[in-house]
Amino acid sequence: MKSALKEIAVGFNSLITGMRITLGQFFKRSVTLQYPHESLKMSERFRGHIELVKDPATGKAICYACKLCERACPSDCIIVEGAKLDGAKKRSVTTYQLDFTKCSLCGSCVEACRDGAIRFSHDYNLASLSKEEFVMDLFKRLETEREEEERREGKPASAVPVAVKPEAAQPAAGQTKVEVK
Amino acid sequence: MNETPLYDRPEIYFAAAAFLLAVGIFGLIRRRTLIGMLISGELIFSAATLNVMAFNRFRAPDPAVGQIFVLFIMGLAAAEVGIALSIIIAVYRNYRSVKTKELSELNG
Amino acid sequence: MTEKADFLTGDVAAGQPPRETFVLNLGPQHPATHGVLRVKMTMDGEYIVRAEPVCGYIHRMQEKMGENRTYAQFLPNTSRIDYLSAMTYTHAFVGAVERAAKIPVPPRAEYIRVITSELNRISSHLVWWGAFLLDLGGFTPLLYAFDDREKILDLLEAITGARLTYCYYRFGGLCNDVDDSFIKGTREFVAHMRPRLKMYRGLVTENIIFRKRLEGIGPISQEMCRKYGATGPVIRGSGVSYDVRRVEPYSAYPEFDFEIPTFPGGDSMARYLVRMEEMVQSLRIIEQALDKLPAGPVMADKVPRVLKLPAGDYCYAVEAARGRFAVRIVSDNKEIPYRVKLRTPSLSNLSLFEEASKGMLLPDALALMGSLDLVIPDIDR
Amino acid sequence: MNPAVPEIPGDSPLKAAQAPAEQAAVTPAVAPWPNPLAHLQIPFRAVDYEVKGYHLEVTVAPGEVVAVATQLDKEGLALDTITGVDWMAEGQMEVVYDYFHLAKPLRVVVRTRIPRDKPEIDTISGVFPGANWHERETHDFFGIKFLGHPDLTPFLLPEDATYHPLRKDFVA
Amino acid sequence: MEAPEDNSQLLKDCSPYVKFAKLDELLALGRANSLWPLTFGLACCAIEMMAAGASRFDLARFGAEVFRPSPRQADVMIVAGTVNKKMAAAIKTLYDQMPEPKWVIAMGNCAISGGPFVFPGQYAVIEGVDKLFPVDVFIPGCPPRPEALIEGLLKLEEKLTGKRRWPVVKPE
Amino acid sequence: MKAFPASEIIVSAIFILCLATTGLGALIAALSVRIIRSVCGLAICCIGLAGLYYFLHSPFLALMEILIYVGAVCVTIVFAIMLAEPDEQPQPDRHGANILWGGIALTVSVALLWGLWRLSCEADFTSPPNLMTDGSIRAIGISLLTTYSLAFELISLVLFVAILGALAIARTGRTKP
Amino acid sequence: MMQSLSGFIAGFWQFIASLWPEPLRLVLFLGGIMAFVGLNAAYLVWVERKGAARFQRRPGPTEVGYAGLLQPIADAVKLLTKQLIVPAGVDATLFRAAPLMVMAPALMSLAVIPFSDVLSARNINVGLLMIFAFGSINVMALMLGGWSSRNKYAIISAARIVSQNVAYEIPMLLVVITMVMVTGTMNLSDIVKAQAGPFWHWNLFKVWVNPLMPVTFLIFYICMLAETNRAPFDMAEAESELVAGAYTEYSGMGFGVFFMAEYANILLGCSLATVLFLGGWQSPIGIWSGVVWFLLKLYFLVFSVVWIRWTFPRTQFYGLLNLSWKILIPVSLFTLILSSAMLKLIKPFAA
Repeated sequence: MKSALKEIAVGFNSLITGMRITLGQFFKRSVTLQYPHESLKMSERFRGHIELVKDPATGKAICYACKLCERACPSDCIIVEGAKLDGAKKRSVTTYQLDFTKCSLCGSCVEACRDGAIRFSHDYNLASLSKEEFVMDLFKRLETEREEEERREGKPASAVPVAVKPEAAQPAAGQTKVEVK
Repeated sequence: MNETPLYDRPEIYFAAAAFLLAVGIFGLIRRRTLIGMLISGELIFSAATLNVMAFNRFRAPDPAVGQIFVLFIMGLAAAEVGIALSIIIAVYRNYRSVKTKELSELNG
Repeated sequence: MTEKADFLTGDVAAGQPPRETFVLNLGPQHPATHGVLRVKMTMDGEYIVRAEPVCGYIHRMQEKMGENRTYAQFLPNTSRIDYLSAMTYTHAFVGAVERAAKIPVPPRAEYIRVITSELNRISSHLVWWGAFLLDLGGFTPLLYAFDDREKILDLLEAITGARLTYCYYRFGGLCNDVDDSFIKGTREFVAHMRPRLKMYRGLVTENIIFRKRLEGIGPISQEMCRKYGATGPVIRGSGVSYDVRRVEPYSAYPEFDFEIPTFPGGDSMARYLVRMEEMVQSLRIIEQALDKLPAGPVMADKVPRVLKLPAGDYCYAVEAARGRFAVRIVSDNKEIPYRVKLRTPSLSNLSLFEEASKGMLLPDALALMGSLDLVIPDIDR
Repeated sequence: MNPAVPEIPGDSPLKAAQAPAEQAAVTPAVAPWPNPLAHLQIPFRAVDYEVKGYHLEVTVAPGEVVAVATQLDKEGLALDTITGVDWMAEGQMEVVYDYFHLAKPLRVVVRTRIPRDKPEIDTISGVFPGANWHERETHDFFGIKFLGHPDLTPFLLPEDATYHPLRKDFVA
Repeated sequence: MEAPEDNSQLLKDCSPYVKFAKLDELLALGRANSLWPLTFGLACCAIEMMAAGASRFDLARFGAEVFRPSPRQADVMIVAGTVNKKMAAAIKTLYDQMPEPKWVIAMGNCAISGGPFVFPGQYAVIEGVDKLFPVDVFIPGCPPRPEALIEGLLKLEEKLTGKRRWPVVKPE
Repeated sequence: MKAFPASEIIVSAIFILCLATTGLGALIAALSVRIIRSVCGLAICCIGLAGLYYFLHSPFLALMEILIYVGAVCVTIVFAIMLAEPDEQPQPDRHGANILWGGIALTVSVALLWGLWRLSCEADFTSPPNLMTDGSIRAIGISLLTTYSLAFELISLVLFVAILGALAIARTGRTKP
Repeated sequence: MMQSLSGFIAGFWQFIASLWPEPLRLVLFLGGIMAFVGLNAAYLVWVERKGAARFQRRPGPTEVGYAGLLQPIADAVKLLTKQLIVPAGVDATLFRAAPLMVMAPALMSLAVIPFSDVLSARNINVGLLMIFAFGSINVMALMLGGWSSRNKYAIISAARIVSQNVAYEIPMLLVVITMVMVTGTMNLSDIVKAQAGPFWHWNLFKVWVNPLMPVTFLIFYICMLAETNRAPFDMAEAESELVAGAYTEYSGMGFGVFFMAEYANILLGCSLATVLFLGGWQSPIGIWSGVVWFLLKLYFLVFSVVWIRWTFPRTQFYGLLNLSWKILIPVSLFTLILSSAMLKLIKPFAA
């Protein structure tokens, strides 16, 4: 009897404790990120779908279609075509098709690229009514982006700063040393 | 309106009770599952209580006696239902059926 | 606390075969199965006569893909076997390849692996904690757990770029080094998490309703664990202090001081307590690793671009959040493995469910299932 | 009746709660060689753990797996996993049994080879009930028949599956 | 709820004075703002789906936090994860059990096209749930961030009501 | 019901509704093929009866009727149906037998009705004053604890024994898996 | 202010009552009750969602109308236009009737709740009994809904509902009998009137009548939670065990009505608790009593119900039955006997 009473008391007390805790949380500020009204800045290393990097000098893609990324991709979602344009020293990319719906965002392609010609975009909130939208030609995307920028600013795209240094997404070879006490 | 209103006429209640009784008897005979018979039995009980209440109201307008009787009948009915259903479930457990036709072991 | 259902069952003639049974198909879509497990339950009222898990509803050919892809290409798959503790799973695969190819891993990389693995273990346990409470009908703890988990995810996302499927380890090290903000953030997280765990204790662990639902429910004996190969918190909740980090030490774990929490009860409560205590221990490990974190590179110098493992078979086991995860690679000295076998803890842990759940009430069995902490793709692969 | 609120993580009762027998079972990191299975009649071969990831291995005849399993069971080992490897070129199937010890750093690999065109082997699910699912899965993937297994219906594959995807000659 | 403008010429004339809220649009508004998802997680994406419902991202703001475990009460099925052939029949049944009007969101690359689990000679994975039933919104990613799921819901609302009530977030 | 023009009609209409409910419920209870509907019929019948009781100046009993019959008896029966599922198959048409038995039932009840009718007609009855909410509950309570205390105790004993008996009977044969 | 307001309402009502005879007043009040229940049920859902969100540190519905205030309307619109699926093989009549049968008793019962001195649809002598009588129909309806769904989860759930309701009806009735003894009437208005005066005159604090009065209130509260199938006793809709319990097969408005009925029942339960224990419309300081106080107390109780739901896990089913049979029934019996003894002792002094 006594132990039963004690159990009831302890149990009741535990219930009160629980309710006190939730009430405490009730009056705290909410932790919610009001997404469409405010948004996070993605971290530097955030892995969205890949995109081509512009050469700050020419405004064109760095990529010269060596197809290393294509080979590295585990899910066969990259198709790269390149051609040697007239008067150019190197080959340059003409099609860079990414089937993002197959991608596993593993980063093999970015690591395989020796020239830092591709990087992860920060498109973290893609959604669409059709899935064809995600089979994208990154080369065309880059070109239209460049054209638009030129049209908007009325000056060559070379002035547009490239936010991310190619090294940022490089494999561990060139990382910064962190000193720890 | 000098005429006695409908709801103050005992014969209406008696007729209703008789109707309930008729339906109850018919059901009791025609139903072929134990639960169905039980329900019909409840109808007969109801007929009885309605009669008692009507008599209480019109014949002996004592506020208590008839009502207490009905209360007792209800109590009995509840007890009866409890017992009957437990028996039915026990029967079902043993025979996998509550149909009277199939429960004919004692028929020999 | 072994008296259960005494009101309902009372004096029951035991041993007779049940006669009134019906089959209840739990799943593949059912809130309690955390995904797509199907349990074919033969029930007698609310008592379970036989509960037979039916798996394969999310079989994703992981092992077949292992035979189709190079080692580097298979690496991202490992994060998707048990997506809740992706780090440890990648660790096992990377470890197996490193063991076979004799790639030395720099100590800093090993330390960071330990830190990230333990962070991942905490986040996994947090999800389990929340989902388990959800199974028991408490919704709020789930959101508190996710709240804390978001903090871990933010840390891990900053260094790996992904929230769930990290793919952070590489053969010979890591793909990125961590920076100061990560170290600072992790320290803050450890400081934040300790009082939170205390709060969880007040909110849930001591709660009488919760205790009544777990104490004495679903006992699993040591012997049963051994016979079924159950590992992780399940076996530790039965009083066996088996932990791969101790028994087959790997990575930098031997250098840390931590306890293997065991509880002898074998019931759901014991498994619950083991996991709660494991979070505390993980915090300890993280703190030590942060203190001792050496400088240096995080990638081995000479990692061949094209990996070919010498012929033979290689194993590597890690302690994932759910128990022992082992990778077995059979190589025939080609770029592509000949066979990759993934020994997942959830499969073994679930396999004892059929025996352990016999005669239990449905809600108790679901509490037992929740306490096993299943991740279905981990079973189906 | 357990009235109050003991055994909360983080409190001292944790240590008291540990069974003393298991306390001793926590072993140091170094393997307690010599081989605890040395007295077995089966010739186990020690291998370098650092290279292979296991300590002992043995290749037995297909008929001996149950005996080995029984012996290992007596020694207190647990079944890790069962799997197959399809050596198509040699016309053989290899069945691999992994065991681990609950307290000692001891992993044992038992292999056996069976002909590929008649892949049949005795089940060990009588010894280790946990082998049930592993064997079912192996049957799924390789079509290896485990004789005496209670229920070899497809486990991971659809109920009506007749193919064995991890065979090297499998085409979808 | 403001009344949407009408296009027909007659109505346009009096539109400055009278606002016509057509029943259909009211219904669409109601439906779009009360999308109850089915509690149905398959794999990795399901965890992100839970995260989207949790405090940090809070689907509740759009009235979509009422995860119903029974398909009968759900409006939108979020297919979060890989669908394989064994599951396909079950998921089809679930879809059929949902009352009209119903919508489907394919969350994650697996649900859209089989994702990383598609390779030549694969035997288990359905290459996109749109092969099983019509899909309204696709959310790519592996797994997508919770924001992407919210974005997907907003897209669905946009599809229903024909206009977007929320700002468009440009990722930076 | 104060001076309200149509009050008499409205009240009569409600009364007829109660009568109809009772009759309909009884018919459903006795005639429907599915046993679950019979129970519903019984419940409906009881609700109608409760209305009749109300007209018989006993709101207390009316509510007790609902409480006991709908809340206890019908629920128990439905519960029993769940445990032992006795759906009757539609029987082959046996119209003749139905008419026969229906006739017998009708005869019996008509005879009874006639008897009651005579009984009530022979005695002169006075319409008592309208006491809708009289102190009948108090009166019932007092009578129960004084005049009828023995019966009250007996009925409680009967109920108690019935519960015990029901438990004992229903438990036999119950097996634990 | 409050006094004048309630005075105004009272005057208004007297005016109306003098103009309109009884039956029309009744009809009017029933309409009012329906509107009250409808509005409350809709916005209690909103309160629940907002409250849950606050307990979990998130904002809850915000985007649909100001602070999500249009959310219930959106839900209602959606549910109303949703396809009503009657699964094959179910008893369609019963399947359709069950939601209505759940809703109707709650509406009827609210008719006898005195919101204030004059604000009560029907002030009958056996009001308390009426609430319980109609409350019992509720069980029947839920059970029929579960049974007619022809779904195993629903049937298990229906069985649970019955055991649960039967188990908790007993302590609840015992507690109510205690209260009837203390106040000496089954008329809800009179019960409130018996608690006139400052808050220590409320039944909850009448410890000189029964030292265990707070415990009695607690028992009543627990039983109320259990009878309304609310967490932690929500066996009817044990989501993680029985999918959606008795409602599993209901779609569209069928489900919506169940949903509303749940809140209507909470409203009824909390109103009853207010009337029986918290002095109904009586103000805690003895003056300015009025409908406002009733609503304040009512919504405080409703909030506590929400609070409990979002704090605790679900109880185990046999734990729930054990709680009733082993703890609540003995204790409530004890309080019944205790208060009758105390009343016998006190009466001579009081008189």
